[in-house]
Amino acid sequence: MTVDMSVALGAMKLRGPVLAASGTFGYGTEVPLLDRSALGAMVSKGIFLRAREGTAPPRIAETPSGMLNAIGLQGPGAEALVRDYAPRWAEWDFPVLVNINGESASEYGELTARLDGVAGIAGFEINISCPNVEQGGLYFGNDPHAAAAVTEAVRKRTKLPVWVKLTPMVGDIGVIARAVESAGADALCAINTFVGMSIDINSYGPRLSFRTGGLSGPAIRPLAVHLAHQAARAVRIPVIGIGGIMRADDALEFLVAGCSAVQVGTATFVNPNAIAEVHDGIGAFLTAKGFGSLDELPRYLPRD
Amino acid sequence: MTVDMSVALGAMKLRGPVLAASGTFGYGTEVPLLDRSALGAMVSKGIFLRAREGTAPPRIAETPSGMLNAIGLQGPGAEALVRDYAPRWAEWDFPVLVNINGESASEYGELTARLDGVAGIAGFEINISCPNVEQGGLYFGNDPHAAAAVTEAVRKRTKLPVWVKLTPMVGDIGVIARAVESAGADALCAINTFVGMSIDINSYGPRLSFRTGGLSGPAIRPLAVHLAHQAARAVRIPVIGIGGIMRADDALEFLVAGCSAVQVGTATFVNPNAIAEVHDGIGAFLTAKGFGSLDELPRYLPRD
Amino acid sequence: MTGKRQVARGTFVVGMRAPEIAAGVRAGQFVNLGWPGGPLLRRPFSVYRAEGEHIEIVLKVVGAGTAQLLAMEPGDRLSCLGPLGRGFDFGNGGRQAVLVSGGLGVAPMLLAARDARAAGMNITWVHGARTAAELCAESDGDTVIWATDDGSQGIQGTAVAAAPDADVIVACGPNRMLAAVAGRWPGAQVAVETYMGCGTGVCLGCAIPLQRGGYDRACKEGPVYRAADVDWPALPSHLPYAVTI
Amino acid sequence: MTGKRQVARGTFVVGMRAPEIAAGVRAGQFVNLGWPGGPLLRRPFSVYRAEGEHIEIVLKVVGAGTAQLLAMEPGDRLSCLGPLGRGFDFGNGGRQAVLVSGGLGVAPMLLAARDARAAGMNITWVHGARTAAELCAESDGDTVIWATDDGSQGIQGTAVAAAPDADVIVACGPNRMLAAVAGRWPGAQVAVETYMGCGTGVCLGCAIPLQRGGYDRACKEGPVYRAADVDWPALPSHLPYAVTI
Ligand SMILES: Cc1cc2nc3c(=O)[nH]c(=O)nc-3n(C[C@H](O)[C@H](O)[C@H](O)COP(=O)(O)OP(=O)(O)OC[C@H]3O[C@@H](n4cnc5c(N)ncnc54)[C@H](O)[C@@H]3O)c2cc1C
Ligand SMILES: Cc1cc2nc3c(=O)[nH]c(=O)nc-3n(C[C@H](O)[C@H](O)[C@H](O)COP(=O)(O)OP(=O)(O)OC[C@H]3O[C@@H](n4cnc5c(N)ncnc54)[C@H](O)[C@@H]3O)c2cc1C
Ligand SMILES: Cc1cc2nc3c(=O)[nH]c(=O)nc-3n(C[C@H](O)[C@H](O)[C@H](O)COP(=O)(O)O)c2cc1C
Ligand SMILES: Cc1cc2nc3c(=O)[nH]c(=O)nc-3n(C[C@H](O)[C@H](O)[C@H](O)COP(=O)(O)O)c2cc1C
Ligand code: FES
Ligand code: FES
Repeated sequence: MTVDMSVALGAMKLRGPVLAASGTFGYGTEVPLLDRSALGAMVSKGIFLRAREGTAPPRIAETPSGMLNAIGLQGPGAEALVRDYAPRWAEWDFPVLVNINGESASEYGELTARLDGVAGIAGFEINISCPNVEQGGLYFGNDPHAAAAVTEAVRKRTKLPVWVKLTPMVGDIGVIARAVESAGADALCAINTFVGMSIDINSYGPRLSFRTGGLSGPAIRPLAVHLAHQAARAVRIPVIGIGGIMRADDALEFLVAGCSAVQVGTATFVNPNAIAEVHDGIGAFLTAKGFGSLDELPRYLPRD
Repeated sequence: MTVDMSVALGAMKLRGPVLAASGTFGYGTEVPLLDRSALGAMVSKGIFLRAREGTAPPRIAETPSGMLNAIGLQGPGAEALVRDYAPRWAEWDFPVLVNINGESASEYGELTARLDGVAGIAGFEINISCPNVEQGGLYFGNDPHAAAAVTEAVRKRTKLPVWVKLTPMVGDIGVIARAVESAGADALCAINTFVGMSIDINSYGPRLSFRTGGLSGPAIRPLAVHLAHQAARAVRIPVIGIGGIMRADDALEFLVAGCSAVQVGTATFVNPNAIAEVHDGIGAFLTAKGFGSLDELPRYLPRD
Repeated sequence: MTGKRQVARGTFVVGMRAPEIAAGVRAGQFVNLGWPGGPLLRRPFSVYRAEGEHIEIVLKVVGAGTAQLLAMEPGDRLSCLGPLGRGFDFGNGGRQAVLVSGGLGVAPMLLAARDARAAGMNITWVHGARTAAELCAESDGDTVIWATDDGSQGIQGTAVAAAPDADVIVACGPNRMLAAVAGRWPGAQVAVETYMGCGTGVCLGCAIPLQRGGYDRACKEGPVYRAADVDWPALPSHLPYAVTI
Repeated sequence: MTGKRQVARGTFVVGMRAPEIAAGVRAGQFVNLGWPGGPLLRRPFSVYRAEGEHIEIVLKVVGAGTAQLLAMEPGDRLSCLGPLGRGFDFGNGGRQAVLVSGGLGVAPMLLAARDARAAGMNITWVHGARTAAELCAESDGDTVIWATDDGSQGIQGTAVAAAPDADVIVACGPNRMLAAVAGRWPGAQVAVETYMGCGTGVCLGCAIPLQRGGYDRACKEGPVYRAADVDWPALPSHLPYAVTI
């Protein structure tokens, strides 16, 4: 008996609910023999309009059940992306979305315009965890007006699916979620990493050259499940859960908590085949419970 | 060679920098044979003016390197505290602060007035992670005006030290830190637990009866170090670091990051002697580095 | 850890050296175990036997922590906190004690037999399981009654149904079974299971809902309660086990 | 894991069965190891030896992960990802290869000797350590030179100072030592150490600052670099190890 694992995220149909998270799967081309047949979709490494060097090492530090990273959005810029990667994506049998970044709403818009219509690019995931340079370095992600402005700027430039990836560093995620829903987002991704810091007590300073980094991995899972659940309760568009998913049971927590799909990040570092194993494990769980499709999974989503 | 581990938190002198965190050391009387000689101070379980039953079980759930709790501030109320516990605290050779809670600024004030001057009570730690019932259940902790109002209400009723315990569930902890500093806090405690959720995928719902709980333990340490550091950079009053401290090295991360002292919580559940071991380990570290006192430890506290 | 042996399908007895606990433990009390590389929180286990400097616990694998424990070898080190909680009380005497246990509920019964005997009582040992293979055959009673759900050994039915009346009833098993005990013998002493954060009374995580309202701490006022004092419908009867890493 | 032996004070060689890696590995490549109950991220180790279906790594305990690895017993299972990275290149030939290693930097050198010999080269093995006790005595060269900081064995001084010039220089050791290599032989091939998140090129965590600006991935473009290509002052020379739980 096979289970129907397909998912509809608005107009976008995915063959499965397990996606590769931005920044943890590169451009999809790095690991040569990887089995990608279970991949629902891939979100590529975050990109800016122009090439960026990224931060100086050390860029990562391990913490209890987690890791901090400060990569600084190293990337080749839009031109190289279009030239070097998009043509390969166009050959693949799953959609690739580009994680887009900018220092102002108009920069996000410009980047979208450059990428829209390029074969191989199936949609956009807006990363609003960037500092808003126009507003003095405040984050887009915790200001509903700024978050909505970025979403609109992107929405205006493309008819492709636009997802907005929320930051957890907010007082009330529901406010941001509703703001970007109103601004035209097709789906929300919850969540990006939490800002954290690790101190080297022997050198009396931060371990990371950037001082702070984003915390990912199992440590954040209970926080991520809560935030994804809060986002799902706040909006009508689909929510994609992210944070600390290592195996199928973890993904099922997000799905039961009201998410339509999930993204797997750090787990891929530990196990390049993590996505396939999570996908298969969800299938096995549904089968064991007697469900014929993912849609039948009961969701815990009180609307109050 | 002995190291001077004493700490001055404003007018309050402590014999050591390692304190017992509220809700994790009960009223200090539960574990009969415990060695309390290393304790800098104790913060008692959070209390309301009136007795509270707390939440239904299950109240706790374990997560990777962490635990969720939803105790619901079960407690006997101010009268029983004064009658049953304060007299015992008065005999101890370290200060006991009471973690105070309320549903409105005036309730906090009333509770302070009831406890101020009672022998055995050396000060107050204001828990602003409570919902502000007067303002429709929003949290005091992520509204600078509400947080300041509570601090003022307490400040007006006592000359004893007033600490404010910050919640991490905020967009910018510096804003809240400065607001409560201006309102008269003597020290800040950073941080309380993060809101999280854990799903039982077999019953398709939350593990905790309260649905969400507060995440504590090593999982949150990098987040807590960052927030305590941010708070310490924002204010001039001392900051007490809290979150995931299991051993001396962890406490030293907070101290290097700019904290004057630390509180140990969940570690005590695992090891009732954790506080003494953290205290001794800090002493051993300072000795190994050739420092004669905790004051000599280099701090990483850029003020920009 | 000093030894490990199987006593029923999926059920093991694990021995460890713990002189102070062995000397002081009473039936119904528990120890809270931690070990290097183990889960964050300790895991509570009733003391099964205490002899000389050694204690034993009964172990059943239900999740990651118990699986790690079972995988340990004699010679490996455990951190053992206890004895914790309030045990069974045989002080008020009576002539006849009935010890009723279901499944893992057998854990405190060897010590209960010891303490009841010390109080001069005659003991009836009633132990039930789903099927003969899961029945722990170790027993200590003047009368011994077996019960299995499928009738594969002893009386067919539950241990509660199989047990006679007596002055003193002590019981341990799934919370559902203990609710049945409360129905039949409101004055019985029952040892309940909850999640525990600390085991020492400081976290309030082990709340047991009481008939008179409010909550008690299973680790401090319990884990042994007068059956009628517990608000059984409000106590989760099923504890979902699962910490994944 | 198939075996474990000590080769110098604090330095061990650990064997494991890994047929595909053993068949394909080149000198300077590494494997990324994970194990049940281990830290979240894998730990990278150069391949020391490859024979039949087995590989060996050199292991020094610096933190929690390496301590766990050393505590493992033959028969325990490891997950081994590899071979990863770009190894030393002996393709452009030359007659004389000098292999310079300091401390743990000895790890890729046995394979380097194998590959250089296969390319028809004559090999000088230069290995240094702080003191004789820490010197790994296993070597493979037509000429072998030892160096110790304290002169307790071989030449007193660093391996770099003790090494002769040659067509092909390959070096491995602390980043500080490799910076000295770059000063003396800009064209040398050096294998560098960094923190790694994935080892497979997807996380960008293993950034190596380049002389021409920007960063490379140690796990993909590296860990072997032309010495002059690395921006040594920008590369952390000291990696603080510490994950506490
Ligand atoms: C007083 C008392 C006595 C017990 N005696 C025995 C005994 O003699 N033999 C035996 O096999 N089992 C006994 N248990 C149950 C045993 O503690 C659990 O099986 C064990 O904690 C499960 O851990 P795990 O890591 O395998 O499961 P996990 O899936 O990892 O457990 C998940 C989480 O729940 C907590 N938890 C789960 N179940 C319990 C529980 N029942 N009590 C407290 N915390 C729990 C764990 O601490 C952890 O936080 C007893 C429990 C209590 C409260
Ligand atoms: C290409 C390469 C080859 C190596 N070859 C060897 C070898 O042959 N023999 C040997 O003993 N050691 C080798 N190392 C170093 C070895 O990987 C570290 O000693 C080990 O990762 C430390 O782990 P730990 O848990 O003991 O320390 P921890 O204190 O737990 O490490 C803390 C954190 O830093 C990371 N980390 C620490 N050091 C390193 C490091 N050097 N490289 C990557 N990540 C690190 C860990 O992944 C973890 O995130 C090599 C490293 C690299 C990059
Ligand atoms: C090394 C690394 C790089 C990342 N880069 C990006 C990025 O470029 N854009 C983005 O939106 N998120 C990025 N993320 C965040 C992940 O996509 C994901 O939201 C986060 O890691 C939480 O999921 P996880 O716990 O499964 O890793 C990155 C995460 C890691 C660990
Ligand atoms: C079971 C439990 C109960 C707690 N009760 C309180 C409380 O009553 N008041 C309060 O301010 N913080 C309370 N806390 C939060 C702790 O004081 C501390 O801020 C938090 O646990 C983080 O520290 P830790 O990681 O060392 O535990 C509680 C924490 C736990 C785990
Ligand atoms: S387990 Fe902590 S109070 Fe009982
Ligand atoms: S370690 Fe991840 S890219 Fe190199």
